[in-house]
This record gives sequence, structure tokens and C-alpha cells, in this order.
Amino acid sequence: MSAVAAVALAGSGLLLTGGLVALRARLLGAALALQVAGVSLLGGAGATVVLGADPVGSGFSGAVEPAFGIDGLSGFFLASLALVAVPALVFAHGYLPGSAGAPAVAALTAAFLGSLAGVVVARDVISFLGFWELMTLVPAAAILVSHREERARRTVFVYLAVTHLGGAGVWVAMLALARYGAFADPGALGQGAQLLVALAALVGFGTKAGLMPFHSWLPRAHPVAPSHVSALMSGMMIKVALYGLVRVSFEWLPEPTLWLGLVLLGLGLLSSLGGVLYALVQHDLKRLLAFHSIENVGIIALGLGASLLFAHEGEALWASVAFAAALLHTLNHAVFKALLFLGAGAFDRAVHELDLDRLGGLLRRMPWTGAAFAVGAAAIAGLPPLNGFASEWLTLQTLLHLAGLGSLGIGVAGGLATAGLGATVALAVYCFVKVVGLVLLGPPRSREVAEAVEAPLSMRAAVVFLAGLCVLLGVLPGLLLPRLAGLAPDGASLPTHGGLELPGTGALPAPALAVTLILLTGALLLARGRRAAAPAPAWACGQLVEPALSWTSAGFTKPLRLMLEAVLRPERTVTARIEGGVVQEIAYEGEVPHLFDTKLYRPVVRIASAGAAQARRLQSGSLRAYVLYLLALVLALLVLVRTGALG
Amino acid sequence: MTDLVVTLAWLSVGLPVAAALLSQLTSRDRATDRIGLIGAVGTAGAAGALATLALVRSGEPVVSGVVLVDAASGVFLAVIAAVGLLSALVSPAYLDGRERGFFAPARARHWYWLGFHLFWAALLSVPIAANLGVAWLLVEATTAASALLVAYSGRRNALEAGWKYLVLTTIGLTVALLGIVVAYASAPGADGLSALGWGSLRRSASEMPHEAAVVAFVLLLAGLATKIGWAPVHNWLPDAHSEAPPPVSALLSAALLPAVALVAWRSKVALEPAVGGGTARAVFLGFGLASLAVAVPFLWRPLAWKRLLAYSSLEHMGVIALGIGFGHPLAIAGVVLHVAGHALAKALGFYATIPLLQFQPQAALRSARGVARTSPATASAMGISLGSLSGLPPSPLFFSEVFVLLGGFLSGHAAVAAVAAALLSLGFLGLVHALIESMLGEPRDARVPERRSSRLAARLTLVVGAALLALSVTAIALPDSAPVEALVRWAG
Amino acid sequence: MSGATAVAGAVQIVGGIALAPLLPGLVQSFKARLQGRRGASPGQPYRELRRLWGKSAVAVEGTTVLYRLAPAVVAAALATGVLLVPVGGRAPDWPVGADALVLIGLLTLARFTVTLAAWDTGSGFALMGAGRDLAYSVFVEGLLLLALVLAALPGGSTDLRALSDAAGGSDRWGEPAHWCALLAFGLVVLAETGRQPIDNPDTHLELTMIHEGPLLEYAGRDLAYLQWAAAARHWIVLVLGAELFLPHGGSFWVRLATLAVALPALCAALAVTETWQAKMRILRVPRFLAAGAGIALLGLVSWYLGGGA
Amino acid sequence: MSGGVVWVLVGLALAVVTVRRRSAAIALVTAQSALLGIGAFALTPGRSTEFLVASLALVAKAAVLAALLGWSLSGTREPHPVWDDTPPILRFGLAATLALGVSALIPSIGLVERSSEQATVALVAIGIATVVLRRATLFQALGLVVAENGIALAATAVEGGMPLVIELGALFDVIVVVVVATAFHERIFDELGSGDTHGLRGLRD
Repeated sequence: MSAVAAVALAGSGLLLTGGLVALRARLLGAALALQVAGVSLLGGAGATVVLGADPVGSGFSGAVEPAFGIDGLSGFFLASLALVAVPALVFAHGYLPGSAGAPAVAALTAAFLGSLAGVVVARDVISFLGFWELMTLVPAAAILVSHREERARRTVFVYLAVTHLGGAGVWVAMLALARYGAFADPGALGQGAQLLVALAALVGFGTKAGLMPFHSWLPRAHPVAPSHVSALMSGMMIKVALYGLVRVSFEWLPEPTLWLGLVLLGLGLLSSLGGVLYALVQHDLKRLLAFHSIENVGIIALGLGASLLFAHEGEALWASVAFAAALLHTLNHAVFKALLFLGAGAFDRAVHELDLDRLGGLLRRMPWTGAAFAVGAAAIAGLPPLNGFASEWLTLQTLLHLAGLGSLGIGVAGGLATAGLGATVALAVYCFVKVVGLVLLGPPRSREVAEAVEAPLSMRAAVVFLAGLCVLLGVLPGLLLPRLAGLAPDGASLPTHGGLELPGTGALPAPALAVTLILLTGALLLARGRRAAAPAPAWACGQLVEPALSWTSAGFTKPLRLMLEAVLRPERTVTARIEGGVVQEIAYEGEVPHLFDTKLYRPVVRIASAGAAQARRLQSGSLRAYVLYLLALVLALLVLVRTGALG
Repeated sequence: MTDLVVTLAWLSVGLPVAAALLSQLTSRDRATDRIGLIGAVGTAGAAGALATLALVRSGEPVVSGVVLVDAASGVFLAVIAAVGLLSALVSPAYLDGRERGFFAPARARHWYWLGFHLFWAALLSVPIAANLGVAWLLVEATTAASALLVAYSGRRNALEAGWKYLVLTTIGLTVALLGIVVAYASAPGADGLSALGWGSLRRSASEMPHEAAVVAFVLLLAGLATKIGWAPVHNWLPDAHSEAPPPVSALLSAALLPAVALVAWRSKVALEPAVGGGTARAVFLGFGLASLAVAVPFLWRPLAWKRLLAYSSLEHMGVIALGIGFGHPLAIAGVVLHVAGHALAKALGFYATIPLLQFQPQAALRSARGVARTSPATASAMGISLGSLSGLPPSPLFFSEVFVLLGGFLSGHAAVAAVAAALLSLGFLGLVHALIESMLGEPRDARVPERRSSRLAARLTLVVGAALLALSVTAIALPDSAPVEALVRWAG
Repeated sequence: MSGATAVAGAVQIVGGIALAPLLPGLVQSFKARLQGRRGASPGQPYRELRRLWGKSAVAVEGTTVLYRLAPAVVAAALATGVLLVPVGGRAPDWPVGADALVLIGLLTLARFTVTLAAWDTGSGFALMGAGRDLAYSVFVEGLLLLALVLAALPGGSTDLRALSDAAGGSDRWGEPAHWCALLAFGLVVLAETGRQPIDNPDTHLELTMIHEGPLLEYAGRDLAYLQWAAAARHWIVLVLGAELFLPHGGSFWVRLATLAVALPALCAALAVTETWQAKMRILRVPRFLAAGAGIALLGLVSWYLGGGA
Repeated sequence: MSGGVVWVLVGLALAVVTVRRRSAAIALVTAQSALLGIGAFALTPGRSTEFLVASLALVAKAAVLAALLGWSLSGTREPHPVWDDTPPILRFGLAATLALGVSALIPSIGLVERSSEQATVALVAIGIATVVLRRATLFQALGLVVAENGIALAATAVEGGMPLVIELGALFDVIVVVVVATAFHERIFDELGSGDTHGLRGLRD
């Protein structure tokens, strides 16, 4: 057995023990430490494979014997898992004590990490499906352990229902692949089978990844989970679903299919725009972040779709670049989304409140967490020189070149995707300006916030580490690019730079860019000097600035809400209390309903339950009816026999 | 060797009958219980030994007279013996907490043990019957024996359930008997009982006139379906399961249904040459899909605990039908695993109602709520049971369902298997909702659970949970184990 | 590095840093003429910058370090951006590269920072402007990228120098795609420079401010940075417009000369539009920009129907 | 068995669906069983001894059933017969059409004469129809017996007769079932005050 395999095994062993130890409440710290060690070993094993070590373990097989292995792709996801999980666990060390059912949650965290890793390294159908189901169930259990109230139960049910229904797609896809032995040679898949597998995989993995329109569970489930679990869900779970999608569409389908690429592009566009639009109109921080996960999954899907289309057109280089772009964004999103969720958790701990309109001014009171959170926000908004910009730049480049690929359909699709992604990025900027402004800046909007204190060391350390990762990945994305491009099927080999340098682009020399920006800013600050007059209140046409004048989340996004009224269909009610012709007080209620729920999911559910109610009349309680069923069955069978339909 | 097998066979049928009769002799309740329990242990021992023997020597089946012991009988015997033993062991706990009933209180226990052991004896003899006719007689006997047990509590609903059970299944079995007569009549040179022996039936089937054979087959299947509880003739099942005493419900759901399903399976194997593989398969797949589909809307409704389990039985019988229909080796392995796993999980679920009803009486009529908040032991029993029944890993039912579906794909029934997968996950919605609410919902009224009943629940959970885990562990090795290979060879 | 490239580099820096304020000045004076006023001289912006440089900055109560950093960051981002924009199709290989998307990223960074500063002050007017600016930017970015797609079609590269070269020559003018790109980019210029009909740079009524709004709380050198940044924004988009979409060609020197003519011309064009166009209602702007996007898409389609020459 | 006898059997079955009083129905069923037994007995010349035993058993069955049902009848006196929602003539019509339908539907199943094949399925169908059309518990029990008689008829019409074990076993099962049914009947009578299964519709979803 190779060293890598040994390390991986040791890691899983440590993870397991960490999970078991966690059940003893007193040993929480030790348990988390064990889990950290285990997951970092797993990640290390993965990283070594990504960095060029030979794949370990077996390849995929349709047999029932359990088989495991790590190849480049699995390695990449293992490594990303470790990068997210380690800070999440460190965070949990400060976060869990004092929350409901801490030991159980800690144990479940280990189980969750185990199942995530399991899906990625599984090489046979049964282990894959088994870990897949566990990956769905464990977070549900974690949520239920920490919240039991009606709303949480409802949420968990919706989560399990939607993901499990979609999960049927995964089952069908995997079982069909096994049936045709397509793991070994994809050529064995016939036309019809290809269609079946592709559609099933799209629905199955798409649901779990939160691609619109299968996303309905995501903004519900992620916010209620304990913060470090939400970080793992948003950071890794939906990515593991994408891992499955990548395997199917790039490895197990015979040749890159045009329609699949276009569909991925379309879903990606829908998810990125839809996700960020709905994120913009949220006012609960975690729910907002959840919608942003949908957006970023969309961006990744755009990269994957582009890669398929390039491959279909025979552009090996750009196909692998697009593939790398998708993977790079996967990693980046995992990092900054984990950072943001953990930050949100820290705020929640400090002020027991995540309504954007009740926070504010936390940068002063929680400088470390606040600063790290701001970095994460800037990263997810795609600002240079942070990691979000690097991967979004790469994705945009691929889409832009897709537009020039030479056939009308693909060209227009590429053009639309480019414009859409541009708008998405702008919307993300809009959204996170709002978030940072409302959470970190301005005056505190409630007493708890005014009295907030900085989070304990472990929580601070976690977010600061992740913020550092955001900067590092932003400044040196080029070190990863060739590796990731190499992971693509017939992946092209690219030279290694610090920045991203590709033919057909003006290059993104991230390190130089960062240095330049910093130097110039420094110089300008020096030139500005420290001269400043006495502080003055902000200008409000001469009147005093009162809290009543401060801007709300809804107020800031109002222009866009008005511009997109036709799409978002916001609902508002203004009630004025007038006495003697004088307006005494005005109450304003506004919300943006989630159209996918109101227009798609609820009707379906309503119809289904109505149909079920009708069907339940079969059990009418009358014995004679039942005997009649039997009679009818026998007669029907006899008729079938007589007509030769049967036998 | 053969003699040993035959002796064991007669023992495992004779012991419960003896116990049934002996338990009538004494007049004291405790003594009756003791006799019943001793008899149960003895029976389980004999049947278990027979089962192990059958599984070990699954290569060469033993046929002598009306006794047939092969791999299939081994599997089903083991299941029936295990469930029967557990049911017997929990019975006193149920009998103690019982109010007025069908029988005069003085003799109630005697009647119970009489019915229980006769029922069990009939059940144990079904899988080792070497003959279609005899098998039919025994199945019919189970009806007579269990109908009174279903109505045991004497409540109005119980009477209703018992009556429906009696009438429906008797009519069904009459149709099945007609099928047998047809088969016998159209079997060339049929003279005497031996003509209905599984082996000779299969041999003579190849010369049967096709149409008559098909008629015989569909009549037989339609009739047995009423007893197995395949949709659309399952309607007695939820009523009987929800009204019978928990130990009996467990026997009905975990032992009776699979046992009759085995008879159907054997008939398929026997008549296939005459009927044609396609037709036989189609009938089973039809029943399977119908059962899965019919179960879904009922699972979506907040049901009383036992009724919920009953409808999940409908669903799982559907899975078994599919597995038999697919006929692929993997699917057959799935069926074996499914029968065993379903039996254990379902039995645990039914036993859990004994403590449950003690501290949440209205759970007999409405869905259970928030059990975890009042009695963790009971909650763990119910949770493990329902979790396994909804096919969540690492329960054996997860593996068996993968096996069956994969077998379906491999045998080229991709469409059927895909639909089945969809229906299963639709049914899952109801089960998981019930799981969440019954564990964590707000309890309607929480009496304090007795320590005794929660001890019972805890012990059961431990035993059955361990057994389930063991099954899961063996799951992977199952498909190419000797018994399954023997089954595959037998099923052709 | 050839002499031409060296000159190009010099022009980039000198033009971007020193000449930038001249552009808004030019627009203003042209406008004054068109409106029949004498108006201020084109050099007016320089005077204002000198005045502001002498004044001391005002710190708003309760602001954080972000408020103080913002002007420097914005100016730095724009200064870096200036390095990316080639003149005469040439630019030395600055370490920051010459990629169009990087330039867009830098502009976004500037916008982000200004808006954060607005939040830091918590001033209503600043946020009002910022909100509108960001809402516009959603549509502007999309439009800008579409224009970029069209511009990149012939060259197949997003290197601004390559783009500029591809735009050279006369044959481009035979393609509808190029015209569509030109139109789309024209709208982008209006939006990015904050000109009518999208924004009114001369307004002194807080409620109507868009780009001016966030600057409201600043004074002294901070404001000087921000105003210079606004001017640099003019420089970047106008030079880009000239380089990518206006006719040019021949040797570097000819193209440099063309640029020298084109810039005042563009300023004049801005002045003209500002004069005959009234400011639009906020809610009509997106439709306006969306129409531009539609045109750009038509251009894309026409390009492929035209055989993707 | 001669065609005439066979069709008499069917006629008796139809009468059971139709008549209003329980006692009459019981008498009819007894008559039917007895006739069946005698008919079988008439066939014994030239058949095996097994067949003889079987036919005797059939006769015995008739007697036992008569006794059982009569006894339970006396145990449960009802003020007025259970009202049925379908009028007698309609019941007769439905049962008859059903009988005709199935006997037309059934292919040749290898009995000695076609008539007994058709009569068999007709009897089974009418038995089931009785359960569907009659609400009284006792009538439903009688339906079971009628259907069982149909099978018995088929058994007599099989070349060389059914194996004795099956015959006797089936008879035994029928009797046990009827015993259990009567037990239920009495309990239900106590519970509801009448043998009307219409009251047994509490279990539904």
C-alpha cells in the first residue's frame, strides 16, 4: 500500500475516533483536535495526488464490492475539504460550547466530514450512494439536534424531501452507468442511455448542488444549521454534488455532448443571476449568504458548461482552462463562503441577531472578525486582487472566448453568458457593499450591537486564517492553474506563473497588480498627510443625523427593486394612521416573495397532495368495495389472458 | 442427514402445536405464559437449527414426502423463527397491559397462546412444504388461526379488522385454489398429491396447455396476492396490522407476508416453463409497481404508528415482488436481504408500540409525537425501525434496495427500476416526516413511561439493532454467498 | 523597448495623470459655448484640484479607517487602470498587464470602495447616490462586456493592444457588428463618465446626485483624489473609445495624432449630447441600456450570419 | 356430473344472493352442498375409493355446516332482516350477468365437461358476488361457502379427481373458517346489535 493511501487511511481513522470521542462532553477539545488532524491528513493525501503523485486505490467499477481510491479530481476535492474543514473545526471549538447538544453536533460534524470525503473517494456504486445518502442526512440530524422547534423541523423536512427526490436522479444515473459498465468504457452507453444518465445526473446532482430551479431547499436549510455546519454545507457539500456532475459529464459520458453543455450554461446563468438577485433582497444575513451559494454554483456551472462546449468544438486548451476555472472557483467559493458563514456565526454569538437592519458598526467592536469578514465580502464580490476576482476573471475569459468560437448558437450563448456573468458580478458588488455597510459600518442599530465584544481566540483565528487564504489564492492563483487544467480530460499543459497568463488574454499578473495597488495607495496616503479638521457630523441638509434617518437594507436596494419590478414582483403595504387629517404614523411592510416557491413548488405540492387525497379513497373502509377490487383484478387478468395481452 | 432434516422439520412444526395444546392444561396465567415461552424457545431452537442446516447445505435441497428443505426455506425459516421467538418473548408484556378482550378474561391468555402457537406452526411449515396443495392448505390455516388473534383486543375496530381479514383472504385463497385445480387438471398424467409437488409441477409444466397454465398462474397469483398484501387487494392489511396485538402484527407483517410471497415465488418457478418467463415476470413487476404506487399517498398522511408500519409493509412487499420479478442474481440477493432486514426492522417497530401506547395511548389512533422527549428508549426503537424501513444507510434495507434496483437495471428493466426508485423516494417523504415528528414533535400528552416498558424497549433496540448492523455488514458478501447462489440456480 | 513604445508609455502616464482633468474641463467649456455662455476655461479642474489640495480634510463623526483609506484606494485603482490603457495601440509591458477585464475589475474596485465609504459616513444622500450608481452598474457591466465581446471577435484576444490593433484599418467599418459595438460602448461612456442623459455632473441638488453623492462628505485632499479619479475615469473610457472603436490605422505616430484629435472630438460629442439631451428618469435608464445590449446582441448575430469574417 | 345437476347448483347459488331471510339462505346452501355431495356420490362407480371418501366428506360437510349455521342463527335473533341497498331482483340480475360473463370468459381448463368448468367459475363468481351484494355477516360467510362449493364441483370434475388430502384439507379449512366466521358473527352481533357489516366501516384513510 502506497504512503498516500496509508496517510489517507490514518486520516479517516483519526476522523472516526474524533467523532466517537466527541460523544464525551468533557473531551470536546480533544475530539475536535483529532478531527482536525484526521481531515488534514486526508487533505494532505489529496493534495499530494493533485501535485503529481500517482493515483492510489482502485478505479471506478460497477461491482458491488466496496472500492476506494484517490485520483487527481478526488484529491482536489479532498484538499479543498481540508482547507475549509480545519478552520471550521477550530471555529467550532469556540462556538460549540454553550450551544444545544454540543457533543452530538461535534460527533455529527465528524460524520459529515467522513461522508463528504467518502463520496469523493468512493469507487463503487454502493459506497458512493451510501455516503451520498449519509451526506444528506447528517446535516439534517445536526440541525435537529440544535433546533427542535416547528420551523426547524419543517425546514429539515423540506430539505430532506427535495434533496431525496432529486437524489433519485443520482441513484438512477449511477445504477444505469453500472448497468452499462460505463465506468470502465463510456462507449458502452447507447444514445438513449446517455440521455437517461445525463438527465438523471443533472436533476440529481443539480438538486444537491442547489442549481436553480432545484434549489428550493438550500436557502432554507443552510441558515438554520449550526454555523460551522452551514460553512461546510455551503462550502463543501454542494461542491461534492458538483464533483458528481463533473464525473458524469466529463468522464462517464462518451463524448462531450453539445446539449448538455448548453443546458449547463443555461442553468448556470439562471442560478447565478437568480441567486444573486434574491440574495440582494434578503435581510437575514445567513439566508443572504445561502442565496449567494446558489449564485456561485451557477458561476461554476458556467465554467463547466463552457468546458464541455470547448471540448465539443475540439478546443482542448480552452476546454481545460474552463475546467480549471470551474475548479478554481469551487475552491475559492469554498474558502470565502466558509469565511462569511463563520463570521456570521461569530456575529450571531456576539449579538444574537442576524437581521441586517439591526446590526451595524461591528467593525469597531469586533475588529478582527469584522476585518476578516470584510475581506471575505470583497472576495465574493470579485474585487482584485482577491481570489474571487481571479476565478471570475478566468471564467469570464472562457465565456468571452466561447462567444468567438465560430458557430452562431454557441457564440450567442457565450455572449449572453458573458453579459450575464458581468451583471452577476455587479450585483454581487451591490449586495456585499450593502452587507458590509449594514453589518460592519455606520452606527450600531441596537443595544446588543453597541455592547458586542470580540469573539474568542479560536473563532477569530479561523476567520483570519480564511481571510489570509482569500488573499493568498487571489495573489498567486497561477500556481494552481496548470494543476487544475491538467485534471481536465485530455487536459492541456500550461506554464506555471504567479498570475494567470493565457494566450488570447492580456494576462492577470495578480502579484504585480496587488503590489502596484498597495504601493500606489501607500504613496497616495503619504502624500495626503494627516492634516484633518475637527470631525463634523454627516451632511443632512443641516438637520441632525438621527438613527431614524439611517438607511435600511430595503432602502439601499430599492432602485434595483424598482428597475426589476417586472421580474421580482415585490409586495409592499403602507399603512398610515391619520387623525384629524394629520398623519400620525406610517407603517411600511415590504417583502420580495421567492417566485420559485410561490409559482413553482407550492402549486406542485398542492396538486400532489390533492391527488393523494383522491387516491386515499381506495381505502374506503367498506369490505364489499375491497372484494370488488379483487373481483375486478381477477376479471382484468382473465381478460388480459383471453386477449393474449398477457402470455 | 436427510432423516435429521426431516426430524427437525417435524419438530419445528410439532413443538409449537404441542405448546399450544399444553398451554391449555394449566389454569394459571403465569404458568400458561411460561409454557408458551418454553415452547417458543424450543420451537425457535429447532427451526433455527433446521434453517442453519438448510443454509449450510444449501447446495443439495432435501425432499422427502411433503417436506422440502432448500436454501429458500432456510432463509424464510430463519426469519419466521426469529420473529416468532421475539414476538413470544414480548407477548407477556403486552398481555399484562391488556384491557377487556374478545375472549372471557379467565381463558384469554390460553386462547392467545393457542392461537399464537398454531399460527406460528402454520407459518413455519409453509416454507418447508414440498407441495403446492399442501402449501395452500397451510396458508389457509394461517388465516383461520390468526383471524381470532387479530380481533384479540375485542375492540370494535379489531372485530372489523378481523372480519375483513377473514373474508378477504378466504375469498382470495378460494380463487387461488381454483388456480390450483386448473393447474392440476391441465397437468398431463396428474394422479395424486405428488403431481402438485414443486418439482414434478415444474417437470410437467412444459407439457401443460399454454392458455390453461396462464389462467392457473394468474388465478393463483391473484389469490395469493390478497394474502401477501399486494395492491390492489391489500386492503385488509393496514386494518389487521393496526388492530392486532403488537406481537401478532409483527408476525403478520414480518413472517406471514414473506412466507406467502415465497409460495408465490415457488409457483412462479414451477409454472414458468408453461407460462413463459415474460408473462410471469410481468405479473410480479405489475404487482410490485402497483404496491409501491398505492403505498405512497397513504404514507403521505399523518398515520397512527402501527398503520404507518402497515403501509410501509405494503411498500416493502412491492420491493420484494420487484426483486422476484427482475430475477437477476443481484436482485435475488436483494430479496433475501430485504426479507430479513424488513422483518427485523418491522418487528422492532411493532414491539415499540407496547411501551408507546402505555405512555401515549392516543398513538393508537393518531400519529405519535415527540417520543424522544418523553422516552428515549422507545424513541430509539422507533427511530431505528423507521430509519431502516425508509432505506437509509447503513440499514440493510438500503443495501437490499440498491441490490434490487441495480438488479433491475442489469436485467434490462431500466424503466421499471427507474420508476421504482422514484416511487421509493416519494414514499420516503412520508416516512421521514413521520420520523421527524414522532421523534421531536410536541407530544400531545406525556404520561410518565414505566421503567419496565422502557427497559423492554431498550433491550429490544439493542438486540435488533445489533442484528440489523450484522446484516448490513454481511450485505456486501451476500450476492456471491452459497445460499444465494443456490437460490439463483433454483430460480433459474 | 522601441522608442515608440517608450513614448506610448510616457503618454500613458503623463496623459493619464496630468491631462485627464483637462477632459472634463473641455466638456464643460464646450457645453458652455453650446449654451451660449462664456463658461470657465478648460483648465478649471486644475484650479479646483489646487484649491482642494490646500484645504484640510474633514473627518465625519463615527467613521472608521475605511473612510480615510477610500480616496487613496480609489485613486490608486484608477492610476493602475491608466497603465492598462494603450495609446496609439502601444503600451510598454507594464507588470500589471494590459487586459480589458482587469481594467473592469479595477473600475469595480473603485466603485466598491467609494460606496463603502458612503456607508461608513452613513449619510443619506451619499447612500442614495451610491445605491443608484450600483443599480446602474449592473446594466452597464453587462453592456460593457457585450461591447467587449464584439470588439474581441476579430482579434480573439482581450489584450487591449490587440483589441486596438484589430480595430484598425478600414475593413472593420463594413461590418454591422462594429457599428453595434460602437453604439453600445457609447452608452457605456455616458454611464461611466456620469453624463446626461444618465447623470448630471453639474447638479448641486443632493437628491439628484448619483456619482457626486458619495463624494458629498469629502473635502480637501481626499476630495482632490476623488475628483482626479473621476477625471481619470473620463480619460480611460474616452481613450478606450478612441482606440477600440474610432477609425485609426497606419503607424504608431499617425495613430497617436489621431488620438490627439479624437479626444477633444469625443469631449465635444459628450458636450453636444449633454446639451440636447435632458436627464432621464432613473427608471428609464435601465431600458435605455438594455436597448444597447439588444443592439450589441444583434451585432453578435450579424457577425456570425456574416460568416464570422 | 350431469349438466342438469350442475345448473341446479348454480341456480341455488343465485337464489342465495337473492333471498331475504338468513334461514332460507342457509337452507339453500345446505341443499347445494348436499346435492353436490350426492352428485359426487353418484359418480363414484368407476372411480377410485379416494373419490368415494371425498364425496362422503362432501355430504358430511353439508350436515356440519347446516348444524353450525343453524346454531349460530338461533344464537343471534335479529328483530328484522338486515336491509340491503340493492333490491333482490337487481341482485339476481347482477349475479347472473357476472356468472355468465366469467363462464364466457374462462377458457378450457381441462375439466371433463365444459359445463362443469363454466359452472365452477360461475359458482365462485356468485359466491364473491354474494359477499359484495349482501351486508349481513352471515350472508358473507355463506358466500364463502358457495365459492368453496364451486371448487368442490371442479374437484369432482377433474380427471381422476383431486388428491384426497387436498379435498379433505380444503373441507376442513372451510369448516374451520366457518366456525371462526360464526364466532365473529356472534361477537359482531353483540357489538352492533345486528349482523350488518355496514356498521363495520370505522377503519379507513
